[in-house]
Amino acid sequence: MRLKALALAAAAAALTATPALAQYTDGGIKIGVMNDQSGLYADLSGQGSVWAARRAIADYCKTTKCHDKIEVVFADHQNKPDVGSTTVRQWFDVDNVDVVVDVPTSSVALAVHNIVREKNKVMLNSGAASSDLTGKACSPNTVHWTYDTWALANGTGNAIVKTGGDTWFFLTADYAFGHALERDTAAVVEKSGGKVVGKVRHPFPGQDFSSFLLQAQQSKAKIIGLANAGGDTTNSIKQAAEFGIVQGGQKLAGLLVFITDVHALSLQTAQGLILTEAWYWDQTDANRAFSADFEKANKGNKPTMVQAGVYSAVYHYLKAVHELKADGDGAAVVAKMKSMPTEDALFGKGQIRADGRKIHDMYLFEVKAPKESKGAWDYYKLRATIPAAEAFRPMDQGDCPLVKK
Amino acid sequence: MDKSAAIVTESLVKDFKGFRAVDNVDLTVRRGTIHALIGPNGARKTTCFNLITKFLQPTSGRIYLNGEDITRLAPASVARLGLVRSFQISATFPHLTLLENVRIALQRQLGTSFHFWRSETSLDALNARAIEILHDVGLGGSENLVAAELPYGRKRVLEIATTLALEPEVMLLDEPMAGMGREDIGRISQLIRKAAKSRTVLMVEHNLSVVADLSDTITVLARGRVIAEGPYAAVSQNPQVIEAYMGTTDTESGAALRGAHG
Amino acid sequence: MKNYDMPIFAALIAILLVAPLAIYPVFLMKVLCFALFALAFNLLIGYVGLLSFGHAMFFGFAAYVSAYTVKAWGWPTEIGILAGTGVAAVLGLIAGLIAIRRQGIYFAMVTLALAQMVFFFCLQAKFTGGEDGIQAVPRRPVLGFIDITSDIHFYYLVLAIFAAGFLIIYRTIHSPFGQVLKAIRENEPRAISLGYHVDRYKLLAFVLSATLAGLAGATKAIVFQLASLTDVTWQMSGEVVLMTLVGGMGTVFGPIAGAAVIITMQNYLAGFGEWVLVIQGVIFVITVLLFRRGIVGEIAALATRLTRGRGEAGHIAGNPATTS
Amino acid sequence: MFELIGVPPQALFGQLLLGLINGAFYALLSLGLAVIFGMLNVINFAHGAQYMMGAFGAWMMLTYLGIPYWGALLLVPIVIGALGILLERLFLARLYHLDHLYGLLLTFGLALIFEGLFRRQYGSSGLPYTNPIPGGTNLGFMFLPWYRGWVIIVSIVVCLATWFMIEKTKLGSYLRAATENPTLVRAFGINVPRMMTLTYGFGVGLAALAGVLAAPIYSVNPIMGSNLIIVVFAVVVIGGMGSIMGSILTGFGLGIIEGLTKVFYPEASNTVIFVIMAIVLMIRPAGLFGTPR
Repeated sequence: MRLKALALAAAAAALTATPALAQYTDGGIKIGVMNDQSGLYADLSGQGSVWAARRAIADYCKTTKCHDKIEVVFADHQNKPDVGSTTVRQWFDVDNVDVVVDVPTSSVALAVHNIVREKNKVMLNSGAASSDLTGKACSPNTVHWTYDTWALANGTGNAIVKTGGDTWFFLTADYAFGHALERDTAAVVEKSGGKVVGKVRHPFPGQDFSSFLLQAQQSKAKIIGLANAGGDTTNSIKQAAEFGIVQGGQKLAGLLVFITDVHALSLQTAQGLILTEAWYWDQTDANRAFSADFEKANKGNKPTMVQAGVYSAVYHYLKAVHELKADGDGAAVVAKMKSMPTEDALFGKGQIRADGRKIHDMYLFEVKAPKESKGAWDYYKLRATIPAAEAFRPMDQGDCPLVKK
Repeated sequence: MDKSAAIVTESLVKDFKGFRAVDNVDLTVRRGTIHALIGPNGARKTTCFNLITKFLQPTSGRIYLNGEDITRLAPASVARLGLVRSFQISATFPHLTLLENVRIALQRQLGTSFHFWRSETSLDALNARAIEILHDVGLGGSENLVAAELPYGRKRVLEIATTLALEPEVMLLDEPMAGMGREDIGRISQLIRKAAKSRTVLMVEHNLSVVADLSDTITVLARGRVIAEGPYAAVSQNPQVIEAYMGTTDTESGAALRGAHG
Repeated sequence: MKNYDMPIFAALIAILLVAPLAIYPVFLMKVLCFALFALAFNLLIGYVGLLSFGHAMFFGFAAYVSAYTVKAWGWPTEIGILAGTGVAAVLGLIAGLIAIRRQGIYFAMVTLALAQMVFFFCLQAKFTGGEDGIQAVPRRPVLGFIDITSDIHFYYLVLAIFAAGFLIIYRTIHSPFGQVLKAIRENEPRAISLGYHVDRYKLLAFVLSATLAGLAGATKAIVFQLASLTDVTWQMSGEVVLMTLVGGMGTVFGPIAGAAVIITMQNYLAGFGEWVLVIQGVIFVITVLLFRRGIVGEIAALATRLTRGRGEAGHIAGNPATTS
Repeated sequence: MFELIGVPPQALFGQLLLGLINGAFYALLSLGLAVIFGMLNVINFAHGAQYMMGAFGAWMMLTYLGIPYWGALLLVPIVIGALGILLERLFLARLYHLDHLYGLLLTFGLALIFEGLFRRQYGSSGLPYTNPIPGGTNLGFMFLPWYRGWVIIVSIVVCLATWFMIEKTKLGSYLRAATENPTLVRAFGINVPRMMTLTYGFGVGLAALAGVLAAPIYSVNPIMGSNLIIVVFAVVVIGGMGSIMGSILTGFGLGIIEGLTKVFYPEASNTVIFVIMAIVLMIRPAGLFGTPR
């Protein structure tokens, strides 16, 4: 009897003692930044995200005594799910990576997301858009940080209708992602009292959009919603300018447009475009300071919301891991992250919901006309702030199995 | 139409992009004979060959093999009916051994040519016959050499051996003596004569002494038309033929014609 | 001439049996799948002299079929792989009937365009999951008792599939049918004149090649639990050409060496981003200009030179494309 | 007002015109491919990359040298064409004695190198290029930007001039003869290798010209060529490889067909060209204007 009690006590001690000792796998924390280093999304994630992750470590370790071995590795997933999944398996099985960060392109993100869960590691997603990551595919190992399709659709759809843009025509990329963006936005538009007067599904990837733009023009809709991404979006905006769509009184609403796209288009072409972002470099002093350093290290570019999100996510991750003093159990780390409020220089205060969704304000911007711009990268004027509570899909509508109804 | 003939062509015509290459050629090759097709350069002899063997599709006209209409058949089907040709330049399978070259021809009879799951050792049953054929043409003992290593004359011999392996009823030889030395010419002449004992031969040949020596009947083509036909002695006297040959710069043939004549 | 192919193959399998001790098995599985893909491709370019620039359609489409049947319909793994392989065979027959009538560059262009049609079909069809592909394909026990959730178990199964694929190809090359293929490659008009309907032989070779490419793709889909658009893009077709070219077209082991080299390179250069593309391009150019026989072809040529001490060794590799 | 299958006729005119403009790009690019293929028997897989370099060339001239669009229109094709000449001399010329497939493989490798280098240097989001002729005119049935009108004029003029040069002039007859029988033409005292070099340079120059034309209306990015080249390959296959007039007519024709598809069944507008290709190949394996071989 006494023996048994002793054994129990020992076991209990061992259990409680384990987290007390620093239990870092492989003697340190290894952060893997995986994104597009060479393709369409290289500018909005790419090396900039790697820089942001390193910067987060430096900033965190400035204020707190942190573990002395924190390493950043990175890989190019080339926007191919199979490349991403191979790399991430090897990271976990061979290279002892503890957390995967960024992962733009929804198809790759979903593939990585599944493996992260299988191997009980952590994914901090900043770059991918799919709201499924915290919806029906949600996982106890994933945090979705910066934005998602629902937030973009809601921000752009809702706020535009409220400011008078109540008739819509959609230019939709004909694949799952485009359909989802169109469906979500159309729902928001109709809920806010607007009307969808037409839509056209263009092949993906497209080159010439003039024909579709002409159809949009003839629809007389006030707003032309661009439910596409990347090169398709920039090409449609460029050709819309050529065909005098904006001068003709119609407005373009980009449902997935980043500041790097606006930069690529120039203000002359992109002026008047309305879009939703989670973060803009010229909003606060902290943002501007961060961006100034970023610019020096990254070919003169300003950071995108994706790169800022990587900074913020890594910062919070380090906080949670140091609190736990362990990084081996991915689900436990994520649970810890959810239990702590988030706070950092770029995204301010916020929180992570049970479904893995990080919550913060979103912003509706309009692209300035060239004469309004005061200098390089001065591209946006704020049209509306969407408060955190309304910016993201309510948890009970996401069908996430982690959320008890 | 002559039913006893091996090959008959009726008003054979071939047009290329608006110009008439072969113009109403009527040809009858009697069974069991050696028939030569001659003519100066540009007479379209090879074009006729290609038409008869169906490597080219005639624009109009008919072709019969043993009285059977083969105008619409694929070239491989024509070969399967026993009409096998050779080519102007030597046509061996250069990186296969002599044995394999001949065996390719024999292999078809086995009916296993589509059997990708069967080992190639199943073809060894044909080796004895292949070696025998090689021996008959004077290539015995070198069956394991690669065809590319043979001198030119021997390649032509190998080609004839491969053709003979099919036991064709009709052989079409396209310039079998082209580029041959004197010694090889003699050997191949003998070979053709031997082969022709049990079959029909139609050949295109520039070397008129060979033609004179071997052939039973000669058809002379010029610019895609038949200008004369008959035994050598008659044809070589034909003024039209002499003019056709003399009228060209083809001095070699011209000289050959005179030489054979005199 | 003495043939060392089988002893080399046995040694290769022996090495592969112990390889997981030193090398990450998932990486090895990837190499094996692509090696099989390249071997299938090589059957066509190396032994029939036909350059297909659209082989990704068989590889990628088979991957979709096996992933879908296993995931959505709950088919057993082995049946899913067979289904993918079978569909690739049918696709091969259709594509072959259209493409086989052309030769050389024309054939390459036609296969490229056909593959592009398959790509657009996969992009639009509902069952392929569009951009996301078919994800999280379950790894169910094979034949009901071989557990493949463990990478190492699955590795040996993939090795078995690879070995079977290799042996099928090897036997095809060394069969009565293979003899006719060689004859067609060496001298097509002559093969016709000997009574062979060469188009039918080419078609069968095309279908066989497509089927085995499909087997590789179907297996890959289960290995990575994923089938995606990447596998049906024309860039994938280009990649298999690169592997075969680098390894040695028309050599028995060349495609395996080429696949190993290219996959390893992609793996280690992954951190270099856009340089991967440049380096692949440079390899293409250098191989085409200087080492047309490829790795294995050059080694074979060297060996021949050493043993024979004379002569042009280029024929040994049997590279058909060097003779125009 | 009557409608045609639910589409007002004015809209249809507009779409036809837009299709024709897109066809102008197809025609220019496939013409370059056809010229190169006809003379060198090489499928120039780098054509898309060279088109991309044309667009980048225009951007570089403007950004680094201050040369405006009109200068670039003339200079870029010359510069890129000269680069083509260099490539031909350094690499392609070494492969003529081999199977033509090696030319395809080599140019494929070159395409990868160019695309990779430009991605390395300029990223992939694309670069801005201002429309040199902004504005347009209302045709009643549609708004036609001046620039699109300019594109179609340039394309038609260049296509016809090329066709005229190859089919109707002495130089062209040498070119065609050299394709048929290089030895014979060499015997006439004509430098065949130089002719091949210049032909390649010319074809590449055409691709670069199309690139400059595209810069103001399409996104200037390193992958713009690889997206387009496969479609252009299909155009060339349908037209019949090596046929000059075939590639021009098919280019414009397919542009129009694609334009119509965008109205009636937009989802299929990328696929329609490949469907047409499959049908054409089944009926005429050599393409619409090709000679069987």
